[in-house]
Order: sequence, then structure tokens, then C-alpha cells
Amino acid sequence: MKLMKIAASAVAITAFAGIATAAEQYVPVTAYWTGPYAPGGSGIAGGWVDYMKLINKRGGVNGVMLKWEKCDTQYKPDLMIECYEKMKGKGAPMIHPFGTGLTYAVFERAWKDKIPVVTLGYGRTDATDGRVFPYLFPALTNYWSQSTTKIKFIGQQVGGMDKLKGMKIANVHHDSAYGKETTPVLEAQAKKYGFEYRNFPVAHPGLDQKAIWLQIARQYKPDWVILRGWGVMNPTALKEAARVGFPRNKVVGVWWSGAEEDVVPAGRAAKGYYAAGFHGSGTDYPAVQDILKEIYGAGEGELPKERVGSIYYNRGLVWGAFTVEAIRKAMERTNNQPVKGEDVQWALEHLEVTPAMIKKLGLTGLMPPMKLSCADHEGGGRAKFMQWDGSKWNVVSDWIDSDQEIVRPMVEASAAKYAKEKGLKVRDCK
Amino acid sequence: MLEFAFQEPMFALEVIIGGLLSGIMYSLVALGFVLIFKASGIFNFAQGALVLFAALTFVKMLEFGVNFWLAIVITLAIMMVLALSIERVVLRPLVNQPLIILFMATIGLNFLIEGLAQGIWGAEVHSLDLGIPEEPLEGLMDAVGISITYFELASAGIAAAMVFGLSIFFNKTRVGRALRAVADDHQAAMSVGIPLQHIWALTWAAAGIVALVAGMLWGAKIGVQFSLALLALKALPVLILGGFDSVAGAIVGGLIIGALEKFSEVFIGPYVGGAIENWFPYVFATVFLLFRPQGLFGQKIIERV
Amino acid sequence: MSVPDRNIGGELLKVDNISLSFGAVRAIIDVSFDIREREIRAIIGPNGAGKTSMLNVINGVYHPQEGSITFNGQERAQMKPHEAAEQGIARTFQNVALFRGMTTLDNIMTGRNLKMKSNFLSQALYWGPSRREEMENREFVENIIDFLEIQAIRKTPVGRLPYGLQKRVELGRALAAEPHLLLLDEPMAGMNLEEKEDMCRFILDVNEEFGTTIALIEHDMGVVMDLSDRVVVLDYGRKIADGTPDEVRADQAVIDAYLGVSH
Amino acid sequence: MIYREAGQFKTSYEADEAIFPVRQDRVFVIGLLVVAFFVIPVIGNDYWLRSVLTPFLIFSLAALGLNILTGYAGQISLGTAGFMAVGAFAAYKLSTGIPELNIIIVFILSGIIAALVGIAFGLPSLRIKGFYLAVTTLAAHFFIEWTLTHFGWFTNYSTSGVISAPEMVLFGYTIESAESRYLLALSIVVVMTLLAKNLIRSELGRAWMAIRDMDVAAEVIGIPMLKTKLLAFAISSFYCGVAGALWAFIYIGTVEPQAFDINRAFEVLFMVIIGGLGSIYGSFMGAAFIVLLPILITNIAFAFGANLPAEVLTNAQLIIFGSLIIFFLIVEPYGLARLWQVAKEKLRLWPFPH
Repeated sequence: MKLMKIAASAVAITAFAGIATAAEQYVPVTAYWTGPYAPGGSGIAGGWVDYMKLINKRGGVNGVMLKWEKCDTQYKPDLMIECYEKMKGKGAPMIHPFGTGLTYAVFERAWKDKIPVVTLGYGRTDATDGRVFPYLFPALTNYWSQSTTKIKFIGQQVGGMDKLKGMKIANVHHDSAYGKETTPVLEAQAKKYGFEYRNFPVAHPGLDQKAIWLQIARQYKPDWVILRGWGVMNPTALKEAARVGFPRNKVVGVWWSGAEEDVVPAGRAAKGYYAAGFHGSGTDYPAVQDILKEIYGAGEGELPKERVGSIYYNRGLVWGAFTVEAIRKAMERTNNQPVKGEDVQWALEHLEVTPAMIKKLGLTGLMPPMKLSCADHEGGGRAKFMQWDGSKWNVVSDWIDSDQEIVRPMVEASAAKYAKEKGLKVRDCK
Repeated sequence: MLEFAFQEPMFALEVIIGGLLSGIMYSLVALGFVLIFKASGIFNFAQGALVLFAALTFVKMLEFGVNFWLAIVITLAIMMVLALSIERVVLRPLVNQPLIILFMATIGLNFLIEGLAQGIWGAEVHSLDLGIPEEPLEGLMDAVGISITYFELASAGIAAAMVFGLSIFFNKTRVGRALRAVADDHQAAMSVGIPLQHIWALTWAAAGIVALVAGMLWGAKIGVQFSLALLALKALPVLILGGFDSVAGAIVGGLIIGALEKFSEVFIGPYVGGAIENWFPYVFATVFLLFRPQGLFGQKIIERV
Repeated sequence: MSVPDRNIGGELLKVDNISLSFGAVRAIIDVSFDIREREIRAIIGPNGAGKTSMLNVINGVYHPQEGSITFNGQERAQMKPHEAAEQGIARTFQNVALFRGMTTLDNIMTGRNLKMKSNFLSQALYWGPSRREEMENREFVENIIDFLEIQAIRKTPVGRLPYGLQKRVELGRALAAEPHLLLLDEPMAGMNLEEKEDMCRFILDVNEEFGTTIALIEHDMGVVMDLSDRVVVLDYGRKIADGTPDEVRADQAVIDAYLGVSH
Repeated sequence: MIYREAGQFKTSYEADEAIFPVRQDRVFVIGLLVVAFFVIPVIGNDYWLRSVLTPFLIFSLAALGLNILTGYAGQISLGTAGFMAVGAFAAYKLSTGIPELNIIIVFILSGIIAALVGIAFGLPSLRIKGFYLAVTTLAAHFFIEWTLTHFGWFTNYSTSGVISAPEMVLFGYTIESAESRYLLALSIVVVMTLLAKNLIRSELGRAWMAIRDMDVAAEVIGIPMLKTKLLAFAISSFYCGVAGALWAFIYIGTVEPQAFDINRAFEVLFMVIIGGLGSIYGSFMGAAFIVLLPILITNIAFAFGANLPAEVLTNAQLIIFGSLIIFFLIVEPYGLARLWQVAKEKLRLWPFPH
């Protein structure tokens, strides 16, 4: 009991200290800095926070300074809930749960609290249907869209979508909810384009994958392999592919398999491997140069300087830019005062990031243009593909559009099922 | 379902050989557990963390530009210091406590070391190149279509050398014999003048060395990162199958588990949905223990009343 | 000091041609003897003679490779521990085998386990028959506690008790089962004279008051000769003598064995 | 002399076998319950109720379950998270399959299903002992995890494999707010704690402890090994299963196998160890320690104005946590519960030194 008393008083103190003053906009930064997935978490959070630092150096958002608080979820749903409950009372305008399981754990309560949940490049795919999920935004692109861009990319590589007919594609995926999520959309595409596919689940964490890669290379002999990995599973997969002699330039990864951390440990084995991305790589963008100069020049960077321009870091910049633009849009309703969850929800459903705006932000080529609406919470669904040349990622494709003909009906069906299960009223977005 | 294996004998053979080679890598991790168990009867929960700590320290040394061999020496020195401090701060005050208490202490150690490793060296992923080529032996590939890499051969060689060294150490040296005496009975060993503290410090240092070797080889294979701490879970079925206190058991158990794991994944997995590698070794080892509760080479437990 | 007019009955237990070995070690070789109702039977012999192994065979901890055991007229090749307990064989151990984490009271209560019939659901509710049963058995155990004069240590975890008291608690646990046959493995080892006298008194009282048959292993010859009706002597796993204390004392083979004449 | 039992005479065995034979204990516990039921829901905010106290209660229940198996019956188990997952998924399947089923019945049935699974995986304990047994319980864990991930039936074929728990209605009242969730968890935990206490002080409890302390002797006095060990697995798994169901329904609101990964099993084991093996209130203390300590460390750091980077904080937590475990083991190997007892014994004599 005594322990609790001390803790209670400690919380009281922090609660007091944490209240944002009038000219500050509170932004919760939940990510994971420790544990097996820390490289991704720290990289993205680093880019995100650095971007906010840059915005503050330039006078904040419409004069309102950003004030963020970090909370380490360690990629665990229960810690996410603790972070959420701690932060929601401090004026959180939105929350990035950073993890699909974490999104599920938090979105229903955030909905009730009227705080939008933003999931960029992960999360609950069917929430793209904003009519059912007003407070959940799997913006930029979801996993199903991503899967269709991947098949399109393979189509481009082999010289046309008609060439896919009769081909074999192996789907090597992390054996979890995340890993299995694209199976239905792959199936739909297999029907549409006439290719064959087979799933190869990899038991978590995937420290040794000989069995799977021997099956692939010796038995199944696919034309292409799709890699849907997570953490240590990725470099291991590439090494095993090399070991059994499967060409790496026939392997295409999802964006959680396509960072430096996923290929560098694989060494030479990773050369030639493709991965999807929804943003650019490298430091060759005005905003990144500014960050290097103004933030790292002043020794205020979040990460070691070498990590600036890495895939995760740049993804963090996109998260940061998206967050800032959403807040900026929301301020249209608050007369340039700090915003609340409801304002941001409105803003997100009216957010359009045009190429001109991106240019102004100095992020051309790094951030894709997008347009969200009440019915469409994804607002983009584009992806770029990159190839690892042994030392860096090179973009090898233009923005590839997703195949909404396949994705949208599936999204709506799944969302409708959820609405029915929960007895929800579906919004009319007209 | 197994007729599949007979239809493609060369493929089945390649799967089994691949499994044996993976198994050797599991044995490397298991050896660290065996060492400490053999010398003190403690199941060292922190062994995975030790692997992580050793590998991170080593790779950081290399990144600081330290020469390869010097880096090994420095890391070894650090592991020794760690071992000595563990003995002094954790184990010595707990002498004569029941083994379960010592086991719990290693749980505490596990947290401590994980926190220290990440706190000091960060949580980034590092690549580690030991200079051993990872290409398959071409002659073998061309002749029979089975791929074995130089790296795997080297790992097997290193594992064999370590087992050989440890067996000599345990059976032929005075200290090794003392270790075994200590394991049998702490108090009796102390009463005949075997200095328990030295022995424990020595064992932990040796476990640290084993952890470094395992960490280097695994680090070269999958990158030096936090997931190395999870290797312990791969080593546990090996341990119970082979027997907690047997060096030979760690190796034989590793080979069996490795081969079986790959074979079942390839030939049984597809019929049940795949990814059975996580539980199959455990279930197999459990079933085996039902018939031989002390594992393959473990000391038989005779109950006295 | 044996009471001549004691009402010793028929054969309660008989072991026939028992042989037991552990791998190459032969612990018991072709031993036969019997124990009669209400007698006190001693098993003696030098260290390593196979005495404890013999008790372990009788109550099923060890399973002999050869021979048979007849208890209460039922013959079998081996006992199983729970079978033995159900048939009314209770036991104390050479190196006290109490439940160290439990109190004296709880230890003795475990001895009543076969008498308690309520299922775990009613135990969880602690209601009605289960509660009544608990109280009845508690009363029985309190009588044993009074009998053994250990009221003061009722609530003490036995791990904290001195050795002599632990032995007494262990006797209490065995008595709680209301045994037919009580096996005592060196009940007086490590005790001082006073404690030994107490223990002797308890053993005799148990035998007389409850009519319990007792088989005991003991090193103290004085105690053995005083207490027991008949004595069986083992040496190197073989039976070398069997008879009244006086007969055994006079037996040349026994004298040799104790004096260490080499074979 | 606050804690003194002199002058409190017991006149029947019944009184002597009461749960709290000493009056001060009784008063303390009743007071605690009054505070827990009537004061905390009023003064606690959402943060405390939802993300501290509710998980604390659920963890306590799981720890209690494991303590029955490991602390009382002496069988080390790492299958806790697996059994929790079974409970969570069973509750999900039951409540979606038969929506009209009372939620309390759902929890009980999911506990029973977990108990059956527990019995199946407890069978090896008859042959396998100690650390070997601990490792074989991992077989249960990984097998359960794999089964729940692989068969869509368990998640009603949800595409993502993560399912959200349906709304809970109890006697026409929707369990929704932080307070009602907390109170439901509290009621279940209090009742189940009482049942556990009864079991422990009854025949079965003594049989468990007998097996733990010396299994050969236990067998010799007629304690049936098979039944007693399997009952320990069953009842322990029942508690863990209910805890898992509460976790999914009352706390997180979603169910996914990854929420019950192997670290969860270790976490519960640490609670039992730190709290005290073979102690009911130790289970609560251990859960409090593990749930509250990280929060405490974070908040103390904030209170001192140190805006530490998140990773430093987590690593500091790990280090402090590990050191405290070692420290406690050195000071008092038998856990917080024993420290508490020692403190009480001191209080009994206070203010006189002897």
C-alpha cells in the first residue's frame, strides 16, 4: 500500500508538470526503444521527433510549439494501454499505436474518448472504410493495397501482368496475425491474374529457416518469393535464400522487411533484394538537409548521425510530417490554438497533401501525395520499390498505384462484418 | 506422409544434413547452460543474455576499430570481469540456498544483463563478418546437389573443438574434477577444501567464453541484435533431451533436435499448416523424457528415503 | 521386558524369498520372515545390511525382482506405496521425511488423508460435510498431539524443530493413519538418552493401547532387546538369524557379523 | 504492541482454523476490502483503474494460479501464458457462439476448458521432475500458441487474427466504464482468492504441500500422486484461464495469441517468486511489485524533473528490476510475503526489543 501511495503522489506530480501550456501542442510519441524490434522503433521515433524539432525551430505550427512526450510500449499491448491512459488526459490530439496488435488494443477505447488513431503503413486494414471506423486512419497505404502494388511490381519486372499467368509465387510470412493478413488478397489476385501461390509460415522469431527455404528452392521452385517478415526473420531469410541458391532479385519484401536493419546483417546475401516502401530513401531532400544542418549541427539529434536517411528514419519523417499537417489542418477549426482529438478527426477526413505542399515542406520524393476523405481513410495506397545494392537502397520504380478494384470491396465487406458484429450504425459519407 | 521423404531421398538427405548443421548451432548455445549446471546444479536463466552481451561487446569493439583478435581478448576480459562480479555479488551471498533460489537469482541477472547490454551498447542491429565465406561448397553442390556452406563447416568444427576441450577439462584436469565434485554436493565439496568461490567464478567465466563463441557465430549468421537473447529457447529442448549435465548430451541432443526439427517441418509441416518448428522439438523431447526422465546422458536420479 | 501375556496373534505380514538389486548391487538376497499381529518386530544388522531396503520393499517404495509379499492374507509380488498405505501400513524414515514447509499440525493432518473423503469442490467452499470432516479429523489429530506431548509446537513449521522433536512429529503423522502395521526406521537415531526413553515409551504405548503391530530398525541394541518380541538379523543383504532377542544375542553368526569377521 | 494476539483465546478448533485467526489481520483485510470496493472506484481516475489496478488484479489471479501449482504443489511451470490464452480464446468463442450466456458463466466455463488443457499437459509431471518439467511445460506453451494462430476457427476467421472481445452485459448492466470493469475484476478475484485459501487449508492443500516438500513420503502415507498432481494442474490452469479471459474481456478488450507470449509466462513466474512461493498474499504482493515498479521508476524519474529518453528509462527499469530481484533473494529468499511475516513478528513485540 505504501508503494502505491508513493506512486500515486508521483503521478500527481507528473500530471501537474505534464499539462501543456496554452501555446503548446501536446503530441504523444509511443514507440519501442528496447527489445527485439527496437531498431525499427527507435529509427522511426527518431525521424518523427527530429521532424518536430525542425518544425519548432521554424516557429512551430502556426506559432504553436509542439511538445511531445515519449512512452516506450516495448511492442506490448498492455504497455500501450498504460501509455494511452497516461497520455490521453494530457490533451493527446491523436495516437500512433505503432503496431497492429497495439492498434487493436487501443482503437475502441480511443474511439470512445474521441481521439483518432493513426496507423501509417500498418494497422487494421478494413478501417480504410471510414464509414464504419470514424476514428481509425490506416493512412497512406494499408497491407492489402501494398500487396497489390507488389504483384504489379512483379508484373512490371516480368514484362506485363499477363505474363503472371501460370507463375508460382511463394509467400514467406511471419507466423502471426500480421504475417497472415495478406493471404486473402493474394488469393483474389491469384484468381485474377492466374498465378499460383503457396504460403510458407515462419515460426517466430525465425532464427533458423533452413526447412522453409529448402522446401522453396528444392520442392516448390517458385518464380518469385514474397517476404513478409519482421525483425530478425528478414536477414535470416535472405541468408537462407542465398544458402539454397535462390536468387535474391526474385524476392520482394514488404516495408517491414525493407530497412537497412533487415539487409545489413545478411551481408552479401542481401544484394539484389527488392522491398516495397511508401517513401523515399537517402538524405537527398531539402528537409533532411535542414535537419542535418539545424538539428544535428547543433548536436540535438535523436539518433547517431549515420542513421539519418535510413529507411526507418525517413519513415519517421513521413509520420512526423503527416502528424504536423494533420494538426495544421485541424487548427483551421481552433483559430490556430492547440487542437483536440475531435478537431484532428475532422482534419484527417479533409486532409489533402498535394505535391505543391510536399515541395514546400522540402519532402518531394520522400512523401507521397495523398487525399483522405470520410469514406476513404487510406487516401493513397501507393508504393515505391527499392533494391539493395549491397550498401544502400536504390529506388527502382515510380509510385505504383494499388489495385482498388480488388482491395476496396474486400475492405468494405470486412468492415461491414465488423459493423454487424458490433451493431454499429454505418455513417453515410455523402 | 513420410513416403514423400522416400520419393526424394536426396532432398530428404539434404534436409537432414541441414538440420544437423542447425543442430550444432543450437548445441553451441546449450553448452553454456550445461557448463553451469554441471558445476553448480543451477539452471542459468541468464545464458541467453550472456550470449547477447558477449556478441554486442565484441561487435562494438570491432566498430570502434579494434583489431579482430584484440577485440576477442578484450571481450573475453570483460566476460571474465562479469563472471567474477556475478560470483562475488550474486552467488557468494546465496551459497547453501536451495537451487530454486539460485535459479531465481539468475532470472534477476538476466534482466540486469539485458538492461546493461542494451543500455551500454544500444539496441541497433549490427552486422558481423568473421571472414568465413558463406557460399556453399561448389564441388558438393555440383556432385550431389546438396548445399553445405563453408561457414556451417567451420561452425561444426568450432563446436567439435569446444566439446573436445570441455571434455578434457572436465575429465582430465584437477579443476574439472573439482567442478564435478562441487556439483554433486556444495557443502561436502567445501568441507574437503575445494574453494567453491573460485570454482564458480571459473565456471561462469567459462560459460562466458562459450557465450562469446555462440554469440559470434550466431551474430555472423543473423546479425548481432537483441534476438540473440531468444536463442535460449532453441537450446532448451536440446538440453532436456541430452540431459542438463552432459556435454556430450548437448551435442547429440542438438544434432537430434536439429535434424528432427527440419525433417518434421518439411515433411509433416505442410499437412498441418506449417511453422511447427517452435513446438515440435519440445513435444518430442517431452515424449522422450516420459521414457527416460533424465534425458539421454543425464545422471539418473535415484530417490533415497 | 517384553510382556509375556501380550496377545500376539497370527501372521500379519510375510515376505518370502525377497531379492532386490540396483543394477549390479544386490541389496537383499533371498530373505524371508514374517510379522505377527500386535508384536514388535525388530530388524537389525550392520550398516548396509539392507534393513531400510527391506522396509522400502514392504511398503512399496522399492520393487523386488524376486519373491512375494503377503499382507493380511493377500499375496503379491510387490507392494505399491499407496496400496500399502490403504492397507494400513504406515512408516517413519531414517532421515526424517517430514514436509518441512508445513506446521506440525498440518504434517500430522496429512496422515489423515486416507480418512478424508470430501471432494475438492466442497473443500473450496469449506462448507457443510467438508468442514465437519475437517473438524473431526482435527480432533483426532489433537489427541495424537496430546499423546505425544507436542502441544507447544503445534503451529511451528517442522523445518525449525530440533531433530528429536521432528522424529516425534513423524511418528505422529504415521499414527494419524491409524495403521495396522507401523514401520519405524531408526526412530531413536541421533537422540539423547532422555529423548530415547520418551520414544521407547511412545512405541510401547502405541503397541499396547492401540494394538498396533510394529516393525522397527534400530541400532541401539539395548533398546532392541528391551522392546522387541522377535528380532530378524540381516547382513550383506542376507538373513543370518531370526528369533527372540535372547536367541539372537547368542547366535554365533550375529556375533561375527557385528564384530566384523570377514567372510 | 499494535500487533498482539495475547488475550485472544480460541475456544474451538473452528475458530483456530479461521482464515484470519488474529483479530488485527481480520480488521486489516476487511479494511482493505472496504477501501478496494468503496473508496478506490470513487477516487481513482481512468489511468489508475484501467491501466494499473485492473491489470494488477488480473495478474494477481494468474500469479495465484501459478502459485497453486508451483508454490504449493511444487511443480515449476512455464505454461501459464498458454493456459491464459486458452481461457481468453475459450471466453471469446463461448461469448460469440452463445451470446445470451451470462458473462460469469462464460468465465467459469473458459476456466474449466483451460483446466482440461492443463490436465492434458500436466500428465508428464508424473514422470518428469524439476527443471526438466519446467522445460516440458514450454511444449504446452508453444503448442497452444501455434494452435491458436493457425486455426481460423479460434478467431472466427478474422482476417487479422486479432479479435475484439464483445460487450459484457451483467444482469442487464453493461460493463463498460473503468470503474465497473475494475469492480467486476475485483469481485471475481476476491471470490477466487477465498476459494483458493479454503483449498489450501483443506485436505487437498496439505496434499499439494506434502508432494512439494517430499513426494516419496507423500506417496508412502497414501496421497494419490496422479490425482493430486493433476488437480494441481487443473485448478492452477483454471485460475490462469479465468485470468486470461479477464485479461481479454476486462482489461485489453482484444485477444491475440501474441499477447500471451512466453514473456508473459516468465512475468507471472517472477511475480510468484518475488511475492513468495506458497503464499496467497505473496501472489498479490508479487503482482503489485511487477506491475507497479516500472510505473514507479518512470514517475520518480519524472518527479525529479529528469526527462530521460525512453530507452534509458526502460533499460534502467530492467537493471533496477534485476538488481532488486537479486537483492531480495539475498535478503529474504522466500519473498515479500516472508518479509511481511517477519515484519509482523517484529510488530508483535514492538516497542519492546525482545
